[in-house]
Amino acid sequence: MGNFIGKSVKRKEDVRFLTGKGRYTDDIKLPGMTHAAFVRSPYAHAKILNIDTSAALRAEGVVAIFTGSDECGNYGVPCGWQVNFKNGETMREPQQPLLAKGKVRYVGEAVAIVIAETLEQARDAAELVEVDYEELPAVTNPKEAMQDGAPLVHDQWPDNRAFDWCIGNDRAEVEKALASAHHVTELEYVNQRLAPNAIEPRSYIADYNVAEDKWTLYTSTQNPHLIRLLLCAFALGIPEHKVRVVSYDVGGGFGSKIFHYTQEALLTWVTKQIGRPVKWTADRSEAFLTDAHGRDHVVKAKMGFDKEGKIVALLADEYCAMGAYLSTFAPAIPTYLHGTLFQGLYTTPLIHLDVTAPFTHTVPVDAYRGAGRPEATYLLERLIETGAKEMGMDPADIRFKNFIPAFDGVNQPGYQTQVALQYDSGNYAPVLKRALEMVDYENFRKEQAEARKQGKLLGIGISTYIEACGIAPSAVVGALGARAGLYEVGEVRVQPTGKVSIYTGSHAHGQGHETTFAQIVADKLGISIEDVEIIHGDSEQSAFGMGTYGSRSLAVGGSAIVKSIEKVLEKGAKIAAHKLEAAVEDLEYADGKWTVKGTDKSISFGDVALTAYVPHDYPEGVEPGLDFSSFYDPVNFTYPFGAHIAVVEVCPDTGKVTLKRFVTCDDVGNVINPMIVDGQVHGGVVQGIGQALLEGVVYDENGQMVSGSYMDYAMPRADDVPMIETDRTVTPCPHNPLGVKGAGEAGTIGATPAVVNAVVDALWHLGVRDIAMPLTPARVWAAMQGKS
Amino acid sequence: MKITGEHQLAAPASEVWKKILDPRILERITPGIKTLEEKGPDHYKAISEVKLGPVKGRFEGDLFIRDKEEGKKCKVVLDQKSKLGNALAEIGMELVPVSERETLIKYSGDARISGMLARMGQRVLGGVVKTLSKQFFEALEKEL
Amino acid sequence: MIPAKFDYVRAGSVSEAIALLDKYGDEAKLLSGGHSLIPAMKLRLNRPAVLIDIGHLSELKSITEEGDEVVVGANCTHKQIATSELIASQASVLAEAARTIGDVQVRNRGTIGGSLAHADPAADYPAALLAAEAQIEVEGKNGRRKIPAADFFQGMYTTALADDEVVVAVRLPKGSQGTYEKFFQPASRFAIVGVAVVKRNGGVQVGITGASDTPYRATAVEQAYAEKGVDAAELAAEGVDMMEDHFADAAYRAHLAKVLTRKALA
Amino acid sequence: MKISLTVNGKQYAHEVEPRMSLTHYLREVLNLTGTHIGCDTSSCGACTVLLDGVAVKSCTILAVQADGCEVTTIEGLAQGSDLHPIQEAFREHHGLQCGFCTPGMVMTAVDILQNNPNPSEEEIRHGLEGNFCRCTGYHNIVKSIQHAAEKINA
Repeated sequence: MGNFIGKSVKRKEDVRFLTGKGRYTDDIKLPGMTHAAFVRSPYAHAKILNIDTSAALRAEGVVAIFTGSDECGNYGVPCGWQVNFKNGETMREPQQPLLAKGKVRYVGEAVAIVIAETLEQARDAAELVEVDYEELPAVTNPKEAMQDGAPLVHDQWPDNRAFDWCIGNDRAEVEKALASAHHVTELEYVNQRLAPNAIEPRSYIADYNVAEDKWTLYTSTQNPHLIRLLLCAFALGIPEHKVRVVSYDVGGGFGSKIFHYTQEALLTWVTKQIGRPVKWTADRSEAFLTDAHGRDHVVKAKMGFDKEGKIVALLADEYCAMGAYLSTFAPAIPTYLHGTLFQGLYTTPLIHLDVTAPFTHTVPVDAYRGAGRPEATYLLERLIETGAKEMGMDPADIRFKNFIPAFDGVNQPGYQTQVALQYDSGNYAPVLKRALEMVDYENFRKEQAEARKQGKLLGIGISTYIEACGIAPSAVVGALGARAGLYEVGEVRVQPTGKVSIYTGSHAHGQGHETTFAQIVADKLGISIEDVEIIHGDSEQSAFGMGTYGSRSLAVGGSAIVKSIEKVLEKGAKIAAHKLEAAVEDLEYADGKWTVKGTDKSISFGDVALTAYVPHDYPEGVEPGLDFSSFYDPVNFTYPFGAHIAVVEVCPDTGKVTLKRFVTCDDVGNVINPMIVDGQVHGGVVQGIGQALLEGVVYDENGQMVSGSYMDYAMPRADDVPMIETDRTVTPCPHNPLGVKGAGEAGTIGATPAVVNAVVDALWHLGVRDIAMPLTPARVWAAMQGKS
Repeated sequence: MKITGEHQLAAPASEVWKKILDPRILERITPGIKTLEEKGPDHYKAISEVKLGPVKGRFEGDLFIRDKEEGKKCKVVLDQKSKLGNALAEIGMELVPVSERETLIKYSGDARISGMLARMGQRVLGGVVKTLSKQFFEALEKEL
Repeated sequence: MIPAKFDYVRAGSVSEAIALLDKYGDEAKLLSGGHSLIPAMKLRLNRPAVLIDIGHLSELKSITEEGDEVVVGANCTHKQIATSELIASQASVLAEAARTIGDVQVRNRGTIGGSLAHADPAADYPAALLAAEAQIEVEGKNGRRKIPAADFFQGMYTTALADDEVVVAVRLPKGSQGTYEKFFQPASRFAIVGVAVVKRNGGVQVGITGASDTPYRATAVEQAYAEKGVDAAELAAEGVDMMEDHFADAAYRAHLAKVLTRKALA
Repeated sequence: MKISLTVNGKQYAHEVEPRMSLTHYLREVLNLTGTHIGCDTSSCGACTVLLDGVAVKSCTILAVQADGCEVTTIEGLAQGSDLHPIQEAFREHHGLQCGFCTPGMVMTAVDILQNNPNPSEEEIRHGLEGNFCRCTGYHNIVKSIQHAAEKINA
């Protein structure tokens, strides 16, 4: 209707960030605020024999010290998702204690918290806490954790298994199909553990107000309401209406700030004990040790083809690490957000995945950008690419051969996969066609052959992907094991002057909601974008909300706002009809006013709003005010898809990979702000490239993390990547009012296998078939020497 | 971390044996060791100060000599704690006479470090051990 | 991250710094740019009781010619060295190395004196100084002395600098024109291997950093060069124990030493 | 220890502990919270400010070292409500998402363009080697700096 949807409107939030006026949690100072420092385990696994805090308590400025033997040691943070064993038993769920009690189970686990007047004093005193440990053997690799005799993470579970799980068709049937397939491609690899590394480290301030008996928790979270619920109802058992959770500006999340962390609950407990506010902000070193990690799957997978290259069966066995405890979403990641994507874009008739999820002596593993879906895409795209090459087929052709035919979800039904989901709408061939065109695939092979003659190693790698996002339809995720529904709330408060305040339960930490949501509202109401304010991140302002993750904000949060706007317009029409002395049916709404059809009689949105709040001349039976809240619970996930192509050059002397080009054609449904969507894709792609080439958490044989700083954990820098060439097709989502699908994770999901496929392509003629991620120069060079 | 290596010394095995099992000498030649205080047979309280470029830390703990075979082999166990992290090294030493006046020391063992030291120091640990063992043998040579 | 407590003293001159070093002994550390020391102190890997700041001493900030030498003051920043015309024309191998250190901000602040005293085994300057046959000039209680680069670097983080000595300058023979080939460790930006080559009087001088616990002169390469030319690069790792980490094992480091040496010789 | 310095054109004098970093001084004492801390190892660049006109990592500089110096932070870049051309270009070309690395990126960009008014894409990327961004993939940051250069030179 209006002028904003589909336009690259500049972001409303930028000026405050560009002038240093953002309000991140660590920027907040409260009167009387104390500072916390943690005493952390130097061991991956040890008995705590004794903790002596006496010297620390005497240190300058110390307010209090707590350990696991204090009351807080009885509390723990919950897991939000339940997965059952194949035999129906409930998953094993250890309490994740606020402070370790009796035992530590990963390096960096907190054993004591020191509160002092200043941060310096807290740090100094923390060093004086003496802890006696008895070190025990540790296991950090998920496959090794399942071997007989592996050190136990929780003594009560003698095989380290948190759960096992499977999805898809009958295993025997899949195995049979593989046995009779024309060709079977098999890969064994590790989808390595990653540290999310939002550049803002996690930060919390808890403030208990004695007079009101109320808590405020300022937290760098992606979902303040969810944190409040988990904190109050599950972690501490305190009344929810007495707790306000605030999350203003957050410096990136990528999943790592979804979860309810022990420090949030612990600080909330501490502030009441000491009667003063208390702040803790992680150092980067602490972030490496305590932020939930991503990925960490050990995989064995087979894909069977017929002689035309059609996939006939897919079978995978995976060991997926959980870490020492179950983080908020952890069990869902290698299961419902992973196995359900094994159909990919292909018509594979038989699919089976077996997952074993062990505890390991590491920080918990949970959602990291893409969460389970990048791992699924990596598996599919490495297999199909390898299969094509082994059979001498073109990697692009084999994908076209296997694509699910187009369906729009309206005239044709959604596509029912072998792995529980029903896709909403899809048209897969055009994205790959477009990406191939952009990269000039036809000519590339000639260029590659020519380059090889000159001793240069060029490679091209394709990846196509689908993801399930817009998390999520409550009924579906409930059936899948979520312990809460995942709708979203959108409230539209029209002020008497016609200005509009929008309260959303989703949360922005880089995604630009203040702009995109305002575009939708301004567009639908036909008003100026300056007249719309988006408010998020405060549990006392928005009624409720589920936050932002799983590319859900626009599809679910945006749709909730649209629902409320519809209600505003419906009620506004009644008021307008009264003022214009016309019937509601005779009115039309455009450009911010109601007009009696065929006349020039009209009333503006602002005048209607004023009337609603000053109802002297008002329709009978209509309540004053113009304020609506809606809960939107989608009927299905949304299913964006796309094709990514990487072009690489491998240095024949050193094995160093240079990314020459990266091309994407994504389909995220309708687009509200192309500039922002492109930005999401750029960032996602580079994180995906990071996994392929640079990133990886490394533990030594004793469970010590040896990649725990930016000196040893490599991430992409500006000079590691080229410009990202993006394009789009549009296949609207048929089941939400905006027709949008979500774009936050797409880049990360598509990029990783494209890069690895490209490197392997460059070296295929040398006999290289696979290289372990990250593809460091040393590993690539070793592979070139036949040592991979 | 595995530690292995060998070093040839211009002294008979018996002399080398005597020197490296003399706590006063061991205290003097082991890089970083400040004091070795006898707590029991082949058991010492060790206080060391490691000073290596960016890292400087005081360590305290035990040093044990185990599995002694007079003049031939022994195992040194060093268990040290500090604010930077803890270190546990078990290193077997074997003296192989090369000639009457030359002895080859072969050593091999394992070192475990934890805490900040492990996280920040792992990348250089191999080099550190090399530098420290170089210093140890240079000091030992001076004693011979 | 917050360092442990310390006292801070600004030295008014090099001699004052030496007197202060003498006074505080082992408890003191010199501070110049601080880009090696402060991170270690923030992690509390080091906790000197006193920092003696010499960073502002202008007497150590100049780049000059003295006879056959280019003299680079210890307080010169990496950026100053990377952009000095004198160094570009008389000791380019040093500028080549300086250009690759850290990043823009680090080069704006970090100093050559600080870097040398710190002696990170993967630092870039040592390769260039070895190849240039430079001397490191230090001053202590007993006056000044010049230490040849080959004697200065003694091990990992270990130098010939005595506890009471200050690095005051680096002296490079004029004509130290050369190249520095570096293979970056992608996280720290230090060298996995860095090779500096200076060609002089028909011969070559090769310095290698990052590969081993101590930067070294690849003498085998230098000796074979006359006969074998660039193929002498094959000897770049000869007799040297290579370091290992999760970015590069020993075999790969040895390989890189050869590849980069070949490139630098060409 | 007593220090006095100029920050964004204003004179300040404070008693500080020698171990206080310049970042903490700016954030905690002067309440200039636009300068951020993202790491412990001088790697991420979120804390970049101009010290006597050149970009430095303020987390690796002690406040006492800055005694007598002139500091410019992100808060001092705009002239009143007029954004600096680099800030303007970042807004125009979507060079930021979560905004956390942004102040450091912008201050580094100032240094890059000071030294090289017409940098190539490669030179810009190289100039940003000391700054991490986890959101943008650098694409639009590079574009922003390219456009800022054009604007400044125009």
